[in-house]
Amino acid sequence: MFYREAGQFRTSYGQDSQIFPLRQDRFAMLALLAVAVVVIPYIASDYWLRALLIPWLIFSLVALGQNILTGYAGQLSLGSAGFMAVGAFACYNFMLRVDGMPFLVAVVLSGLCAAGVGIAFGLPSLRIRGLYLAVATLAAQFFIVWALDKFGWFKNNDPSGVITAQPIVILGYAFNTAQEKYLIVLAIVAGLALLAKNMARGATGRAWMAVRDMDVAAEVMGLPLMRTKLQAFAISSFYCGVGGALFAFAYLGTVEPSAFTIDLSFRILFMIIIGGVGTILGSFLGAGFILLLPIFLSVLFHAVFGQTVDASLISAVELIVFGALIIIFLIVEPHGLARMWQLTKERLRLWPFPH
Amino acid sequence: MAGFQFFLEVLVGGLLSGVMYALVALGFVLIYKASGVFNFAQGAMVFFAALSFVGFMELGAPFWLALPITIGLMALLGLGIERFVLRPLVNQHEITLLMATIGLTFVIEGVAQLVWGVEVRRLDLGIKDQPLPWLADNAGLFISQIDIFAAVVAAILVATLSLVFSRTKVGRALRAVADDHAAALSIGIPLKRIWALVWAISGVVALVAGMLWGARSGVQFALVFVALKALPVLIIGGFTSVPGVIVAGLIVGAAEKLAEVYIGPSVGGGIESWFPYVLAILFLLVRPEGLFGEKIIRRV
Amino acid sequence: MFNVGIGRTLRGLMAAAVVAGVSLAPSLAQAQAKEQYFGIPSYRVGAFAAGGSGFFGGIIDYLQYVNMKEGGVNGVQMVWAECETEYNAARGVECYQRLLKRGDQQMHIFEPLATPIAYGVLNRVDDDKVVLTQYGYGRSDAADGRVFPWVFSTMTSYWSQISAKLNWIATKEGGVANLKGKKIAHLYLDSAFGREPLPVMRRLAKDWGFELIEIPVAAPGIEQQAQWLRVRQERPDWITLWGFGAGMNSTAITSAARTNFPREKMVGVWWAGSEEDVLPAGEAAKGYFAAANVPSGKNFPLVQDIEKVVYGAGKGNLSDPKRIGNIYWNRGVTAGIFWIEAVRNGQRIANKRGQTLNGDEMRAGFEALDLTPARLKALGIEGMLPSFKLSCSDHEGSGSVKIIQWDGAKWNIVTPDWVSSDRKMIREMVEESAAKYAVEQKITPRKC
Amino acid sequence: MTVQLHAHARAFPIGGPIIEVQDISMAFGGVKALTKISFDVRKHEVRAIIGPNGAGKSSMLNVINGVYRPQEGTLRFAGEVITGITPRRAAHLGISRTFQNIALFKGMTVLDNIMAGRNLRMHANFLEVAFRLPRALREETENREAVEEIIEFLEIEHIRKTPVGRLPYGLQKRVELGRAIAAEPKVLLLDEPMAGMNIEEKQDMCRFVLDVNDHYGTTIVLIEHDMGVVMDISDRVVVLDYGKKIGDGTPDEVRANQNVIDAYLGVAH
Repeated sequence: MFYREAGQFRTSYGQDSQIFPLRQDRFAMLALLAVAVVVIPYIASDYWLRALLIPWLIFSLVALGQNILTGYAGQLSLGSAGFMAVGAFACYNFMLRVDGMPFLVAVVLSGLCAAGVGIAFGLPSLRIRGLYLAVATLAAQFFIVWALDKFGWFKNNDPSGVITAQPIVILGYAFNTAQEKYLIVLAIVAGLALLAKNMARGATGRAWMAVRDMDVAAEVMGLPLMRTKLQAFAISSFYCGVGGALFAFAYLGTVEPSAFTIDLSFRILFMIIIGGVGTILGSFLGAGFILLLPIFLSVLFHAVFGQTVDASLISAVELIVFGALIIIFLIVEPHGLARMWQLTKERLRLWPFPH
Repeated sequence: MAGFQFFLEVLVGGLLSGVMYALVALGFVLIYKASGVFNFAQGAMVFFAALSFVGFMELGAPFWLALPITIGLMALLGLGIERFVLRPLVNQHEITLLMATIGLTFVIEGVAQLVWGVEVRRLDLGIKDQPLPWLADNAGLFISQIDIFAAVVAAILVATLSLVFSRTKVGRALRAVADDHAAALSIGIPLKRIWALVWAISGVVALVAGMLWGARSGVQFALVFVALKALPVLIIGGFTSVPGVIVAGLIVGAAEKLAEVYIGPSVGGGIESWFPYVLAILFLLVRPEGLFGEKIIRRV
Repeated sequence: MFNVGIGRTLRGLMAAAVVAGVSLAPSLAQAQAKEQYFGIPSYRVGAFAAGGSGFFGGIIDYLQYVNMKEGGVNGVQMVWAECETEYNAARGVECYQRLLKRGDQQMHIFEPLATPIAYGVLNRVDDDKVVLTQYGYGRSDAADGRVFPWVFSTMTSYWSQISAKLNWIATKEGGVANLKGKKIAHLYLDSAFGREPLPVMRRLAKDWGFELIEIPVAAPGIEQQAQWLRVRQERPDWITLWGFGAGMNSTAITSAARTNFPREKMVGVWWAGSEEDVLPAGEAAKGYFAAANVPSGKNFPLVQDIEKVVYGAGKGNLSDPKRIGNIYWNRGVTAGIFWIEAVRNGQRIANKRGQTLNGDEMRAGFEALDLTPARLKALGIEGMLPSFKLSCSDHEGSGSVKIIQWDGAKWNIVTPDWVSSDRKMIREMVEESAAKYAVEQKITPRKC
Repeated sequence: MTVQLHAHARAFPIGGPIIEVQDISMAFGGVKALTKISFDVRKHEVRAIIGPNGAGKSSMLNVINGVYRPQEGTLRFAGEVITGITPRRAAHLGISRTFQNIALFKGMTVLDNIMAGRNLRMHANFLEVAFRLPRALREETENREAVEEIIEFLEIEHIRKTPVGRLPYGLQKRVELGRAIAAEPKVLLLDEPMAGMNIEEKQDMCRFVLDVNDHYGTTIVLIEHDMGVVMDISDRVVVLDYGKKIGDGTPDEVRANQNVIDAYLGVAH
């Protein structure tokens, strides 16, 4: 009975174009943020922060990037992990080679590097579409990893060919503990998510979707196809790049290029498909699903069978169940978790009165 | 060794690897042609097929028995996938379908390792993976017997498939389906039956590819990665053309070997991982629909 | 099809239920007893599962053995929890965090047998007081305990291995002098792992005057036509194969056969020297050499005793007992030995006999690792491990390998004595590299 | 059907030519689609292009806004030669259009579709939009107001927030018209705006078209099959047949034109 929009009238177009037109939604969102900032750092264990929440936020950001490109602008890409790699290694080198480089600046710069690379690999999209484009973007995936792996300079010629992220210091304050890292990640992700939401519901997003839905018509209306597509590639890659930088600095700490495999790219694409194509919320839900489900299964099975069952058996079953759940999910709700959430809300609005 | 002769050997070697890629790509094409699904699970199917085959032989089944059993198994797998994964997803967006097949990959990999274990096995087809003596002695060319064998098998496979498509009733139906699902339905072609059939066939194709790859580099998980080798072949050949993938396979094989041998050393080598994809992009910029793919006509 | 899988699962689970009923009984009885907890980040699915299941199986079997044979270490029972990493950095980190604490118990040793995972946790272990062991992989410069207090490259690093391997090749050629003008090709997986030995090789190529040819193989390496054409072109005298995963290794060997390159001139890294790596190659693998940090085989008293005690009681971890005594499993057993020896030392040093150790005590125990010939004999592993001693500054210890050769059915040891590396040169390189790392990471090396 | 044609004096009296088509010819492969077509469109008038199927009507429109590029002939807009411009350039010049088979952005709401129609009037770049800087906000609100006017004018307030994909055909046509006029074009090209509509829908659409012409003085070039409609609402009519011009003039003149009767009307009725 509490989820009602009755009595809430939008009196100006400004109000109507708010992110959350419904008061309840606004409150819910603020409450959620408050919890995320104030409560979680204190109640969550190191395990939760380091192993679940931080990677979840980071991958939500990357999924967001993928969603901008694939969900909104309709360009199917499989290069996300590659762009993450660019971000990670760019950030490392900025911190390494520019002394006194502020961390946040380095992060932004590495995002820009990724954006540049993204534009380069986005060029084929001007001529290729659909699955062909998807396979073509694999070139980015493989080439980037190869190049980072091959040329020692990117890794400061570390004999083991890995980079070790420098400590995160902002305005003289070092972010060392899991809590601190979590908060910095949360801040960056929340900020970028807000920007993404603004673009998505603004003129920028309309241009993307126009190109996605009917590019000829879009052009006839004066929309620059090329610029819009490349812009989508750039922004998407920027998000992936920042995600990659955080992946290296706030999550793993030490990474090698081969950490950004094609498998990762696929999982990122999974995140938006499962979460909901062309929705901001979906990126978060999807990232959670794809990242946490296998962990949940593994914890569950080990809790149930412990050391009594051949662990190889458990691992195999985990894999099977994971794949099966994805398939079942795609069959049940091809529009993703975001749609499910939306439908539940619709029902809540009418509850308890059936229409 | 003489420059040209070496070049020749690189070329031939490349072409023969190309055949191996094409064999894997073939499975993709069949399914995409018939049902518009880009079946990423093909790689896993190759792995599963080979593994099951040696598995049955380990259980004591002789070659002549293990083969039909595995064929049946793969056909069944194909039918199962069509029935329980893709039919419920019919008319979904191509990305959704692609994703479903990737999910399928996990399932198949899991089942394979659950049923047959993770041990690496070897598969002996009785053909030596050694250079043809007389070629080596006379021409100084080192061409492995198994590569020749693979090429022959591939040729036979393609020939049979094209015969099936062009001569038989089913084949004509399939072509109709490939051209236009709705139309095919309207003239009373049993779409579902055709799909099921194609999935079964692609399962068998996977088995053939799996056995040849398995004989070369052992039956093991790494076989799932052969799918990656097939992707550039697919874009160049076009998702819908059987002759396309064969030609494209040869192109990719030859090109990547030549590149690795002649360009590779100057940039530190290992460029095989991405070179085919770059090649594919260049190709697409010229022919967005691939070598033999149907031209995409888009009207205002 | 799926039914087969499910069927097998069900049967597995039913069997498990029965086993559970049996095995729970004793563990309940010892609930009061002191326990030392270990976290085991294994990988039992995916491309490297064959190795993973063997190695971690070996560790678990040895822990089990210690519990059953002598009731643990001075009465302290070994207990452990397992977690599937799929050889994947992110999953590995999650496992590390998950395994780190269990109830009030703490994990003090982490052995992922995966370079990416080791790197993923490298800068966490200091805070968590976890000993990160890299059994024959990972950063070679971790051997410098002053810069890497919590990381161990026990007992032989990649750099030592390649050095030892080249020493052996030199002796085969009748002395270093004879290597002058010879060609040695390094056929490696095109990754950090594959390039790791190159610094050493380049240096020795200069010092000894042989020509080094570097031939990278793109992952996953199940197709090496181009690389072997280069081999044909260059006609090297020796090939050092630096591959990982049965896919690449067996393909390299079969490709050698395809190009008529003598297998007796190929020496593999130990990740290319297990049964899984050569079996798929069949006949082609006959005569192929590999370096081994631990040789395979059952003719070690300990191995036979484990088979008797643990597998005899049906508590073995390998689903297929035929794999007892193969390379990966033996490696696992010896890894387990390091752990247990560390526990013994720790209890002695901290004189907490019969009590659970904390992180610092465990590290102290590990740094006090001293496998004298006598001790090796006592453990029943003479010839399975080299005799070596760790210290605060030396986290590597041995730096020597055995060369083994595949006869088509099994690995045979061709160097009864351990082939040692150029310890001095390697140590110099280690300290140099570690110092660079220390500067980059603003670490002040501890005094030893 | 009857529609009051310009009952009152026109707010925007018909002026000089704004579009001049001169000897335009083009062919696809060997097939001639248009041969030496010449006609002009005057400011503020409603100009119809009629003709049997395959007469080249759509091709003509596509030439005018640059979707097709003619092999021969010249095209003038407000006196300036614009032969072979790009569609985008055409849009910037103020040429807007609808399509024979609806080309709406199916995934977007009615509101967003029409908003998208005004993209040329929104200059904020993506950063301004992302950070909601004043210009972006101002443009959003201003244009939103204009769009709401159009929505009201087309009587589609109730479906404002509905994704167009879910709308019935007739309404979609209406939304597409809305998107086209949202750009406040000088010239509006309508490709069979009433195809496949029932009588009422057609009447509505006629009204909208005429109102657009009246209120905004938009010059309208429309292709239509329904002779009744054409004759009722258009000031002048061009008749094409097999890519050739066979008639040009006021509805009455065209009705009287023998070629037209033979080639077209005779067939039609």
